[in-house]
Amino acid sequence: MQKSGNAGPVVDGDSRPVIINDRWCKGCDICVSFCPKNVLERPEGGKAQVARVEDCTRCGICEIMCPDLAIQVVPAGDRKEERSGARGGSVHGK
Amino acid sequence: MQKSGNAGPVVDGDSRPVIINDRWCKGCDICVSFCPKNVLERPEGGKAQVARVEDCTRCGICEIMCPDLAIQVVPAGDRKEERSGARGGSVHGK
Amino acid sequence: MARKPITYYLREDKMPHIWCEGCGHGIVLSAVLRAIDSLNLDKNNVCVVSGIGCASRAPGYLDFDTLHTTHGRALAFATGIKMMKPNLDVIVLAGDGDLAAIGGNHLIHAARRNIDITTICFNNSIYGMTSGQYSPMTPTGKMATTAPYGHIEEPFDLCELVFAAGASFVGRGTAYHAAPLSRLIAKAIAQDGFAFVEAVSQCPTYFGRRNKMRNALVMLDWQKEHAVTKKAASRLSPDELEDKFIIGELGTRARPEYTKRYESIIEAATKETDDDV
Amino acid sequence: MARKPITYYLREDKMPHIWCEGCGHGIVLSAVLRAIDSLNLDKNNVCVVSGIGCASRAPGYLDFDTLHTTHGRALAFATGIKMMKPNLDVIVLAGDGDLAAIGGNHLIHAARRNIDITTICFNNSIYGMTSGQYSPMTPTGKMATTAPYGHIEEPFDLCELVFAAGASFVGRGTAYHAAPLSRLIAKAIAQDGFAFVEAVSQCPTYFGRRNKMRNALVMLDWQKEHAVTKKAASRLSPDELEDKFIIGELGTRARPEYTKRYESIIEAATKETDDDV
Amino acid sequence: MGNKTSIRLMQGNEACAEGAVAAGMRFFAGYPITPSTEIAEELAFILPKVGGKFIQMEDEIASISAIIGASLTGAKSMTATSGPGFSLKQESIGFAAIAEVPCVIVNVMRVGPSTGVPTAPSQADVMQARWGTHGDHPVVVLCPTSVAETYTLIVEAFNISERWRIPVIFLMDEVIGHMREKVAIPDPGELNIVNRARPRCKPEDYLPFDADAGDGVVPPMADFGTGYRYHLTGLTHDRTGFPTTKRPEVDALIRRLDSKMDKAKQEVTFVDEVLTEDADIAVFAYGITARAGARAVRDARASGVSAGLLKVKTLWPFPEEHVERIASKVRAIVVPEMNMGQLVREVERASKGKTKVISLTRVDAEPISPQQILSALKEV
Amino acid sequence: MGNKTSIRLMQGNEACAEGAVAAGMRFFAGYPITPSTEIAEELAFILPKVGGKFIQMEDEIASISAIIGASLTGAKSMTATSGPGFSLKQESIGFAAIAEVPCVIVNVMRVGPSTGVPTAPSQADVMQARWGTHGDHPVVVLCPTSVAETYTLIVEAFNISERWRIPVIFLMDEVIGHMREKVAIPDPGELNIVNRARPRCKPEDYLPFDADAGDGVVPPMADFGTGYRYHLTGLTHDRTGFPTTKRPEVDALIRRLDSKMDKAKQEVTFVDEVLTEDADIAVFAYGITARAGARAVRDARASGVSAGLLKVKTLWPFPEEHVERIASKVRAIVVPEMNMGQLVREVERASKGKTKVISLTRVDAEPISPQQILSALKEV
Amino acid sequence: MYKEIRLSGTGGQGLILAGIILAEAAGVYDGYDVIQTQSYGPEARGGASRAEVIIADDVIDFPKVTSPDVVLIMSQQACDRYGQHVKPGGIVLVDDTNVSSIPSLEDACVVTLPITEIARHDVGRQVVANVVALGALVGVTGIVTPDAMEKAISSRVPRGTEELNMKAFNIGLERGREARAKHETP
Amino acid sequence: MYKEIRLSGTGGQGLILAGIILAEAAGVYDGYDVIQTQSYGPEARGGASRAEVIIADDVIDFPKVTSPDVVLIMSQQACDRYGQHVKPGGIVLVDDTNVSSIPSLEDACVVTLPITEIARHDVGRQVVANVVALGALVGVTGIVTPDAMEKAISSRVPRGTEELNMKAFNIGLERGREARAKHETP
Ligand SMILES: Cc1ncc(C[n+]2csc(CCOP(=O)(O)OP(=O)(O)O)c2C)c(N)n1
Ligand SMILES: Cc1ncc(C[n+]2csc(CCOP(=O)(O)OP(=O)(O)O)c2C)c(N)n1
Ligand code: SF4
Ligand code: SF4
Ligand code: SF4
Ligand code: SF4
Ligand code: SF4
Ligand code: SF4
Ligand SMILES: [Mg+2]
Ligand SMILES: [Mg+2]
Repeated sequence: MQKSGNAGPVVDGDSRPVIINDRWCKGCDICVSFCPKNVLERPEGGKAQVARVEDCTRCGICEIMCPDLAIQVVPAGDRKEERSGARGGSVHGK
Repeated sequence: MQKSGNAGPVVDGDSRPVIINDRWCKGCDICVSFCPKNVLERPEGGKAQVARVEDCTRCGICEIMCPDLAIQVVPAGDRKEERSGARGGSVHGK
Repeated sequence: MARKPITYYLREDKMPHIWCEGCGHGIVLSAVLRAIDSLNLDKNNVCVVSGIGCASRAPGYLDFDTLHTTHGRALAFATGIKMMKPNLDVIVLAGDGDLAAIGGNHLIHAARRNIDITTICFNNSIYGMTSGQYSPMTPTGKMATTAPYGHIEEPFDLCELVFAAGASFVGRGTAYHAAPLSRLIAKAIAQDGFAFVEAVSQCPTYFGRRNKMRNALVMLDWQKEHAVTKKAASRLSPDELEDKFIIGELGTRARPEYTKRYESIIEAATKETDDDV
Repeated sequence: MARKPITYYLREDKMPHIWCEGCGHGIVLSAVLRAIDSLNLDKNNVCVVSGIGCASRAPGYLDFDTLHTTHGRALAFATGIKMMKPNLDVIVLAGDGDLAAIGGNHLIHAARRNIDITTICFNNSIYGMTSGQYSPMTPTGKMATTAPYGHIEEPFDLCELVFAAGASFVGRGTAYHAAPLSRLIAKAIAQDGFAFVEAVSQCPTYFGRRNKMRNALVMLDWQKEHAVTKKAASRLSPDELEDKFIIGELGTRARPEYTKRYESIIEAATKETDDDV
Repeated sequence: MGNKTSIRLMQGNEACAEGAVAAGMRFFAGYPITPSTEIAEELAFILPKVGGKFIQMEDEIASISAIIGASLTGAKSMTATSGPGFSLKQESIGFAAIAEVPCVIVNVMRVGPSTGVPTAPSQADVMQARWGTHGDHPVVVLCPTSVAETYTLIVEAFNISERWRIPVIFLMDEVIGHMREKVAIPDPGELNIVNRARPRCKPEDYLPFDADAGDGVVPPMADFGTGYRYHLTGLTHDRTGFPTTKRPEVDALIRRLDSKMDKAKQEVTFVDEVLTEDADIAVFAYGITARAGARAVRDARASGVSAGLLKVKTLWPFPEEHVERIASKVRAIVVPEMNMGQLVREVERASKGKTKVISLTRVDAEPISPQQILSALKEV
Repeated sequence: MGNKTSIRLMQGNEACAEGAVAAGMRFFAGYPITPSTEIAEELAFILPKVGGKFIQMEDEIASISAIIGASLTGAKSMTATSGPGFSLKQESIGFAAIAEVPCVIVNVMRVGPSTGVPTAPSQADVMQARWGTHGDHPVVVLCPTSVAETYTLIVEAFNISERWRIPVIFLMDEVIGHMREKVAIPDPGELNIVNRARPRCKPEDYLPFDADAGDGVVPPMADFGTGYRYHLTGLTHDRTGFPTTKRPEVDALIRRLDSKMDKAKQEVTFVDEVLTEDADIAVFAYGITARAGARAVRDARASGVSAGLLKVKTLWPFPEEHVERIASKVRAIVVPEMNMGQLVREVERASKGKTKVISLTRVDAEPISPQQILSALKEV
Repeated sequence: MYKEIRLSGTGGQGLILAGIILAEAAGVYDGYDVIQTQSYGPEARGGASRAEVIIADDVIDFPKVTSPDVVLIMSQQACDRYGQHVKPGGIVLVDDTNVSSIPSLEDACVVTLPITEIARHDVGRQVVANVVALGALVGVTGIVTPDAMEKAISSRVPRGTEELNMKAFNIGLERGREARAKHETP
Repeated sequence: MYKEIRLSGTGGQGLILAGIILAEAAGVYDGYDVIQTQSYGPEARGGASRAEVIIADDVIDFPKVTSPDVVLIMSQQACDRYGQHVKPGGIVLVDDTNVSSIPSLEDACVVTLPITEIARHDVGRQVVANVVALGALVGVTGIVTPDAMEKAISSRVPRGTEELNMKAFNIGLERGREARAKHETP
């Protein structure tokens, strides 16, 4: 049976702050609507996409609100510091 | 099937204030112990008996405390008045 | 004393009852009957339903329509009866095991629906009928045949639970306080909606003997010593309250009753049909 | 963001999950995983148990020992597991129908025993899996397939009920308030004893559509508008509170935990045996 | 409702609900479960229109308990469920049997055991329907083969239940429950409706379990709340309804209950024999499988095999006379079932070695096809 | 316990409890019910002495659910009940069957249906034991005839349950449960104890429902909490344990489960044949009735009737080969049962018309007497 | 006559209702024997959706469609799954608004129409695509009478939407007839 | 040997325990085959109580007592119910402390002893009347060895009461033997 490995995130912390799993996304628009920086977009009938990468603050809201566990926000720099910052950020900021 | 009639108490209100149904009494001693006037008695291994009729105040405690529904306290005189009086009497008087 | 002698409500040919010498269930039953009498209910209009257990044998002695069901399900059976004959005074009499162990779910749901059924729990803190296993009401530390080393669970506060579930009325009494118990039950029956009374009873045979209370008198005494009214409780320190329980009316609220609410469905449904025509 | 990516806890090959577009259950599940992550639990030591329903499909996606039982009985299965392996972190994930309707009795008894199981109720106020019948959490007046004229029952206040039953910890959160929900769940897991979290979730497919909430966004908005913290609530008038519900940690108490208590039985029993020798 | 023509396109579950209402059913308590849920949903909608009542209870045990309670007030009552719920109802079905409370329990079968395949058809509860509760008990089990038959057979279910004071199990399979067919709705006047016998004596003379006051098997039954003030229990009881453990009384009660299965047998046995007169090979089938059987028999005849069909709508009491008679004149009886071979055991028993009995099973969550039966017929 | 001699006077229920502990049972969850309660009471006392655990749950459904949960951690687990509780457990028994979780369910039979006569003996749950839950499912049913046999047979119940990953029903009647007899307690070393096969592969290679990793029928089973991190469901599932509705996979699962009954048959069939070699009339009996049968056979022989006894301890899978073989050489098989005739149906089926099958029934809450059987033997 | 019709697409397209309407038209108003079935299962939520109708002069024994005479395809997923299963000589009606790779069948007639597009633009509401499809299906196959269809539609669609649906049906019917004519006169 | 023994009285007299002790003595310590049964049912609570023991050299097939060889009667109710049921030539031992109307039997030997009285006065505790009765029964019948009885008693009575019970047994045994002697030498 497939078991997840024990490795950390496989992605590079700096290049892509938000990764959307296309295969899991069902296109509910929640991330699009909750992103405080209007980073995300979704074409009619399609999957969510990162449209304005540069505006992303890595606040993590999209990740925790995605009902399909399809989004991963990658902490930048020292992950520990970043994380606590992200955690501190309010999800009600919108 | 036997159905109870609609008649009131069949006993004469004045002559016997406390009637104990011998067939139902299991001899638990509760009435004896709870009677505030020490009216009742129970011979070892036997059923409860009215020993000192004259002391009975018809307070009704023995009736409401009998687990075998074996005691009937008959109100004297005007039953309505008597009843409310009896009701008012505290069962914790002992 | 009741307006009518208690025998008026009994199936006398079925007496004496099967309960043991000194069993508190008889005292509670007698309180129920005095409550019914005080409300002047019509015998033909009262329906008493029970589950399985010593307490649940009560209906067999009562001269009403009576139903002795399966273990724990009395309230579900009673719900069907009440739904189809909302005018009946439906009363459930059952034990702590029946109502709070296997029947716990029906108890909280009947309370939530607020269906007009009065439930009296004969709480002897033990399974009497099956000879002394612990129940959800057995106090921590007590002995039972299935707790040979002392019981490690804590009992429910049943009144709190049933009120939290939505009941209109909850209260607690004891066999010792038989007269107030009867008044409490009368209030419960009079309440429109789900009403619950926990009647603390004694099982000398299986609870008492195993727990150093040698007979009913000792157990009644225990009730006297440990029950306090709300008012009395307010004067006691937490330490003093530690091993006490509160008796009296413990919760009342006004909420629409279920079968009455159902009338609005029938109205809506028949109106729609009329509209169709 | 979690220390480990959420995928670390998923059986990725089983994804995407079966839940509908916008279903709140996914948000709640994600909150559960972040809570687990924040506590640094060992994957091999976590056991997730569910009943039957949409919510109860959750364990299938989680890379722990997972058990998908019969409808309503998750807590009873979980009790057996916890009894024989008290060191496992046992978590029950299930729906409002599963836990509060058919499973209501197991819920209150697990709470009473105070066994160290964390229960998360995915409350979407409806039976999602069976396509939209009312549940014990459906608000009065709402539409459901079995309430075509509007629902006439009142829902439980589940946290109140479970706390009244004896739980060590109860709290409520919503999918909208996902971050605090996750913290609440972490607290619940950390609590030694029975802990219960009601997670208000949305079922756009069967609750939303039938009740004029056309999608998940509208429903999340409803959660935002109707949930208030205890502190906020204390500043509102009863009228303003009328259609609100309270979120946050709603009850905590310290009580001995069941499996730990059982150790005392083993001690007493083995001591007795030793004495025999 | 609402449609004025008397020919309607109906789903099996809908026909079950509406047929029950036509039979006079006025109380339904249930708990949702696929694939029976539409019955509850339909009744939530239509019952209040005729002054009846619907309630969704907290579980299946509560549901059956509630309908037994309601039946005691005189209301014809029903619940509907599927496998897992049917298992849960078993204890209270036994109560209805011993306390002789009329009620109808619908089980729309799905694949089991346990949760199995909730949305797929099966016929694996037919033995459970007979033997599911503990103790000796009587029960009648009916099983329709079409939507139209569902409508009329559920009426019979109520008639039998009322007539014999017996729980009647109405088994459907998911295919019948969910498919839509034409139903010619009988005029209300056309339907034969049976109501329970009520006591004609005065309350003080009423012995609620005195069968002699009835037909010798079924005692008349008073409605709660009408002054008869009687007692009902799940304990063994005497004629007065009160508990007894006296040997002859216990014996008399259990045997009288059991005798209902025999006494009622003829009246409650619905078996269609199709082309059996000259058949030298027979198919014994029920539910949706009987439809495949019908097609297979037709196709077999077309290809020169003299096949016939026992289309069985009463599974219990098992129609052993039919089987025995057929067994003594055919080369083989083919028994297709959507299970591992359940009722075939009864066919084997009833045929007493007189013919070959061939079990055809299918348990992959799909109905048995006409082809499968046809090949079996050709192979014999 | 406490008694040093290895010969002890024990009650049937006590032997059941102690035998189970000897078999390695370490978790018991139950709910009191006459006449099984002594099993729970005894275990509440002795289990913690051996580090095991006892819990009284809120009802019977919770009890069986808890033991299934406990079994998943690797603990041999048991529950005990009587008719009404056994009815309630049916749904979860089906779960144990489809999820293949070893566990033993004891039912000390009393008179039913419903509450019936709680304190009196009966054998009316033998069909329910096989068919009580919905859907096709495998289950083994054992039934001891003495207190000593109770002790050893419950050990076999655990062995079978562990070996075949199957729920085993242990049926006792009230007479066996409550009477006391001498039991020679086997030395712990003497007992043959079987434990479930556990996976030997690495966690990442574990396919929890891959029977080929075992003996082709029974997949090895990992304990929860040991790093295998697998999924278990009551839905039909594939070899990985995850839900499937694919036809071939559903079919394979249901048929594999069912095949346990066949595959295990020889190993789990316990039938004593007493004086059957030269018998021209046989008694087929189980439980306490087999004791009456033994006496009747002895008395019959004494009066010149060549009777023999099939003393049947495995009720399911039904020992049809034994019956068929006997049927072909005796004039009649007499089947005494404390019910309205349940297992006699299987005897009829298995004898295929080769001999006369005579059903003796008794349902007055008393055991069948040797005399009743003897007269039947003499009458044939 | 013994015709098997399969309507396939995704959940939410209203194909079950379409199947019911078709069956009701054939059975109740045109007097045929009729059976309608549908897919249940995980697909019922979101994934593929399927309704089947059998229409016959004579009593229909077995309700399962084995080799359909007419197949309606309203989504690519449905196309991939059911596009190849049609009786030799049968008709496949494809909504090419949603289906990009149209099956090419040797032995069956494939008719493509932009059904959803028609609903959106010609009728004005995408939700009635199912009824447009019914119109087209009847137009192409003539399997039931338009009159029966109209009665069935008005008895089954939500109150207040009768007119919209009638419009959808008639536009679909028209387009279906045209398509048939085109096919018949090659 | 094949002996059936019935012990009867009321609930609370400890007759079930007496039956167990007797059976254990015969089975475990004297090496016979043995079966002990008892009455359950409503009687178990308060009313009549009954324990039965069968003792045999050979394997005992059927556990029910049908015609007892020895009957112990400790209450009037038990006397009324079981007093007449004894095998011809059997022994009926009656506690005349509790039984006023002693049955007169043609074909059996009736032995009366004030068992409860003996327990109360000679032993000093009424609760051990059951063990006095066992002593008497063994004294009268010799059905098991006193040695086996003593072992069984000490293994079955509550800890701390061994001595009291041994005293009760021995006094009962003595009185039983005396009574037998009286009967044997008329
Ligand atoms: C389904 C089922 N489970 C268990 C029992 C056994 N049983 C009968 S009464 C009872 C408990 C009685 O306790 P309680 O309700 O407290 O009543 P009491 O006898 O103490 O008055 C039990 C467990 C049963 N009859 N049915
Ligand atoms: C014994 C039993 N009864 C009924 C069902 C049918 N059923 C499956 S899930 C469910 C309710 C699901 O509701 P909930 O627990 O709220 O979960 P949701 O789907 O809303 O997440 C029901 C009634 C069942 N599987 N088993
Ligand atoms: S929230 Fe998740 S599922 Fe929804 S659109 Fe965004 S990525 Fe897709
Ligand atoms: S991390 Fe925050 S800012 Fe970046 S896309 Fe997500 S919600 Fe928007
Ligand atoms: S209280 Fe009742 S039962 Fe007890 S001794 Fe008095 S009369 Fe008898
Ligand atoms: S009525 Fe009162 S005073 Fe009279 S006997 Fe009873 S308790 Fe005593
Ligand atoms: S056992 Fe206990 S509860 Fe039952 S009747 Fe006796 S004293 Fe009452
Ligand atoms: S039906 Fe409702 S609860 Fe179930 S997955 Fe869909 S949205 Fe979620
Ligand atoms: Mg109790
Ligand atoms: Mg829900």
